[in-house]
Amino acid sequence: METLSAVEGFWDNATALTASADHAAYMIHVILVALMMTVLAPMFYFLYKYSAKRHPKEKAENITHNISLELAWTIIPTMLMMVIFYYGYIVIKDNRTMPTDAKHIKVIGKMWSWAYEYPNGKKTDKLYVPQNENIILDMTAPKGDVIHAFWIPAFRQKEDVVPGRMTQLWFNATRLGEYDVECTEYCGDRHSYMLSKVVVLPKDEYYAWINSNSAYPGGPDTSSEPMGKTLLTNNGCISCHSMGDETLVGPGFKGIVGRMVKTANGEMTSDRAYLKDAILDPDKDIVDGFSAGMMPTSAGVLSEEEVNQIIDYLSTNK
Amino acid sequence: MDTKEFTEKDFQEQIIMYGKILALLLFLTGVTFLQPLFISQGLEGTLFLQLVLASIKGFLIVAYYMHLKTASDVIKGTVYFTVFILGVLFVIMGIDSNMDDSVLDMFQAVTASH
Amino acid sequence: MGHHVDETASFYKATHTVFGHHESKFLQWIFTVDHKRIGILYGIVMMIFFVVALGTAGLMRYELMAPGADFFTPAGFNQAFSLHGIIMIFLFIVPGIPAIFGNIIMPLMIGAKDVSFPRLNLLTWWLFLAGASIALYSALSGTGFADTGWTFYAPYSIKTDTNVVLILFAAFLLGMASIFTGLNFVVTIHRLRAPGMGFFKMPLFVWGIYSTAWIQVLATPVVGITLLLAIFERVFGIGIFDPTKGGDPILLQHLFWIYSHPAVYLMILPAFGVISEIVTTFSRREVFGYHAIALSSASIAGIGYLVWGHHLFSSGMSETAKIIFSFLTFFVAIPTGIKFYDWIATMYKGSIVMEAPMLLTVLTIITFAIGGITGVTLAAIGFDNQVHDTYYVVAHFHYVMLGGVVFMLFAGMFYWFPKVTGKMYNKLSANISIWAVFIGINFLWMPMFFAGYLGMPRRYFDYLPEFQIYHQIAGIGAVLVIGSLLMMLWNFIRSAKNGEECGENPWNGTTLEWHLPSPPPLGNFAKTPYVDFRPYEFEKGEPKVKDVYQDTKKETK
Amino acid sequence: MSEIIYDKNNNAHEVTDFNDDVEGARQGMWLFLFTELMLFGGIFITYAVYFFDFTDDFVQASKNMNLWLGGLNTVILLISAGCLAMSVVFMKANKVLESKRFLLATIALAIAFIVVKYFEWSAEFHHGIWPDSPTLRGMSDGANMYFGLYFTLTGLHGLHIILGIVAMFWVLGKVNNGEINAKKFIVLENFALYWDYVHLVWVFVVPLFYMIGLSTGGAH
Repeated sequence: METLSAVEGFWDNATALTASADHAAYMIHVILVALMMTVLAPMFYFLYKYSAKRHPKEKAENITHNISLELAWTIIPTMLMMVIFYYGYIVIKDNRTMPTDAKHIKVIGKMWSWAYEYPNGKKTDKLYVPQNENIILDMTAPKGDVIHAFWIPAFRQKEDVVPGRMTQLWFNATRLGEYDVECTEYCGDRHSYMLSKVVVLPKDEYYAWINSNSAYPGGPDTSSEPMGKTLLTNNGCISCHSMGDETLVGPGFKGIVGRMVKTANGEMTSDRAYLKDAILDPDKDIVDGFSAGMMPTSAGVLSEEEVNQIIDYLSTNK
Repeated sequence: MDTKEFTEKDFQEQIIMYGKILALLLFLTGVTFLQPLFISQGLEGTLFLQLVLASIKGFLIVAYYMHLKTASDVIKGTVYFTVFILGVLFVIMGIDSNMDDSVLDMFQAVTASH
Repeated sequence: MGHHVDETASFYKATHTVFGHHESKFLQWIFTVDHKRIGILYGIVMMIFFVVALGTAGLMRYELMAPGADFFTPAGFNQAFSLHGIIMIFLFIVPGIPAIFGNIIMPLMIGAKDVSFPRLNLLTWWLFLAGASIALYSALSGTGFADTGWTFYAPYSIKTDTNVVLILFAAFLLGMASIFTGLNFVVTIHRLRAPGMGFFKMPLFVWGIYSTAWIQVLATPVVGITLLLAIFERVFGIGIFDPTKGGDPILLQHLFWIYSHPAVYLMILPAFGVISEIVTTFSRREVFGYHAIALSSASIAGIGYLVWGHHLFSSGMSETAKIIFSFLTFFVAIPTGIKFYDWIATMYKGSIVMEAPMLLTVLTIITFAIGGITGVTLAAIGFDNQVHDTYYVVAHFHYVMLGGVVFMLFAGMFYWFPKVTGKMYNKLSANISIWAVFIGINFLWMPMFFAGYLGMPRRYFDYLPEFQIYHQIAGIGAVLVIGSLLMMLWNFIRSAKNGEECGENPWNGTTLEWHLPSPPPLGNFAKTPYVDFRPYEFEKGEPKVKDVYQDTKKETK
Repeated sequence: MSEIIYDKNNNAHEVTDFNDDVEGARQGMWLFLFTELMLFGGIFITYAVYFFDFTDDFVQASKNMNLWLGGLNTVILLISAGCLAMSVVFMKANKVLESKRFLLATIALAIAFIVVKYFEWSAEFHHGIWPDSPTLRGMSDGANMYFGLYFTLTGLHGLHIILGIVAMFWVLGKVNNGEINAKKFIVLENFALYWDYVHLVWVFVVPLFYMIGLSTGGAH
């Protein structure tokens, strides 16, 4: 598979299962291309041999049956289909048999960002995992959100993230590096930007980081950083809102506290109360030019205190 | 058109037949609404008895009111086929509903922490 | 109908309408109850929408030539792919071959004078037109065309503020049209076959239409109720698919695919029927394995009901259900394979003539085989886990849909064009466009198989730069495909006016429609033939039974 | 009338004329009912899935149903189907006047059904229960599903009744101008099939929506 590794991290040893998944994919295609050739090769031959030029119509023969041939092309493909089913089965069996000794990490997919929560409560916007360890992702979307799908191409792993349900997938990353995470279930305007990374770290580095105060491995100690900033990053807010004044999906954050906004209910001040509503009940007073349903509610995701911290931080962003 | 002549005798027979079926259906409707009073059962029992009653009524309606009994084989086949297909859809959906998030499910049984 | 209409004149000159006789040619067309005219009406409306959807696809390919925004906004792109999908599926491919050739050719093939319910047939066309108009209207009004994709997955379809209700309603009307078409055809095939024509003397195209009609009747209502529930969800908030009220969005996917998976067989079975006709006629010998082909159509239709779950392999469905659905899915491949082998065996020791319909059919066998085998790979759950919802799937179903259904629709147009118009298309132009579209389809979608496996998800407005090369190759293919399809359409339009007269049977076909004059008269058969022969009886490369129509005509005079 | 053709051995064969094909019309109607069955079948499948998920909630929610009105409607529909059957039999026997009376009785009962349904829904609206109402949203998830399905199913069923009433007036017109008569009654017969089908759906609605609430299950 080396030749295909033009795409970042597409290796056959990225996890414990990728080699067998690729092997199964390869075998399935070999069988099927061979099967296809049993149709196409005779067809090309007959088209040549029995074309009207070489085989005038007086010579045409009516052959309507041949029981043994017909049995052969029923039974042999059936058996081959079962072989392919078997290859599909073993891969899915490995993929879906959750190991019992795994670390669980929560994945929350919402419009249009991924958030990860570790057992000790730490939150990040990239998924950091230790090398050579079984990881189970417990994935869900907020109830008011839509369906997403979590895909790591390099790990050959994909599962939908459904609001109100929990789905799982597991892997054991064997190769250090950064791999792409993509959303594959169509989820709206920024579907194609709902990207993230999974970063495989050496075990000791991972454990050193997870118990530290830094937001990301090798990063500065963020215990002194405003909590609001961390919250904005880790909850994926800044994938739709810029810290400047440009509009991505939602309005930019620069000077957002205290400015006047036009809504369907008239002009109002974007004060603390307004912003709190905007976070917890986003469709209430939408600023003209933006549409309802774009921003998921953070009710139940952020606590009262966290909302206040965010607004505190935003008011420093003049 | 039906080649047979519709005689006065046929007419009398059919009136009596429809009358009988109507009476039977009324009786079954009575049973439907009174069932919980005299065979008071749990949910399973009620549901089962109610669906059996509904099926009997359904059978009577289809067989006599909709005269399936005298319809052509094509029409009979159509009806059996529909019921069969609908049954299959119920069974498949049932399998998925039943297995989903359950220890009965094939590989999930291994998940301890679910 | 009262008024006198000349029943022996070609159906272009005479017609029955629902309201007696009209002077106006236009009213004569839009109120006609003649199955051939209705088929042509369908054809015209569909081709207009086909060109719209083709153009949309072209714009999307243009957008994707380079990463970043070039032409569309993300919202515009999402509406574009939804429009492309909804028009192609609901307005073109699903009704396509049945509504056009099922209407025009099927009654001719079984020796009937019309379908069983001609007025219902006209009403169906009006329903279709109404659905099509609402779909078009929704694109031009209010918040614009739905951006849900053609699958309408909840909860996104509940949340988005585009015109989803209109398009759901349009799809519902189109579904009704489809149901009535199917109902009409089932009854027609049961009741109106000419005396002597048993089920196993029907041409294979009729078998394809028959299986299709059953799927239309059986499966479409389920999507009808799904669309209704989704409409109620948006208008009244009943909550069935809304997780905030306890509803299950996956249920919509189940109900949707209970219809929409059989619907893909609904699309392909009539196309298989056309292949059987063309391969046999141009091999100038009897078809190999008639019963096997006929019954495999029926069994594909049957098995097709039990496999919808393979669209939900990664949706969090139970593992047991996944395994069952995967296992069952493989069994669709068997009857499909049997058909392929039978067609190839039909070429054996024939005397093959490479006219445009045959050329396109042969190339279709190649493209459909590619689409077919990649479809089988998707049934293997472990592999599907990687490529589900990626360009691999996009490539697979376009190979099947364009390289199967649409190619065969056009092959059918080449094949029956002389019958319907009495004229011959331009053969040189036909051959050039057929080769161009074949080369184009491979440029367009072959790279996507690789892009998909490597990590290119579908429905992406923007993509990682690694994938640009695949999109650029696809862009070249898109130009070829669009250009050559338009060239084919232009060929038909021009040849209908100035093509050469072709006589009643230019291909030496054996089925009943070739015994009629081209174009056929209003009542089809002046005297119904007695069918005591099998559909494809050739003797030394020539049709064995000739001029049934002429014989019967002489008797009546 | 119909065309007769002869095969090689001079045996006569009748050609089916699509204009006058009673058996074809019957098959068409059955196929249509078939599609209707699949349509309602979709809702019943949905019902089954949610009943499985929220059994107790469904039983509790069902206790809100008004059994008297439901029972009344069951009887009304049952008798109306009987009347229509009689109408067909009388038509076959060429007793047009009686046939017409029974048809009118069916129309009256159908309208009565709609009136009762109106009162039933009004009562529920009065209790604050309608799709997406604040009261309903405050209730359990299962209750939301139950009432969502209840309003969808009975609404769709009611729509079928209303369309049926419209169609019955049309049929009545055809009886009046003699297009439906003792020799040609397939339209009336097919309509009776439709009406029996509408009745059939109701037969299954009653246990699933009205009667489960009477069981002792789901009390916790």
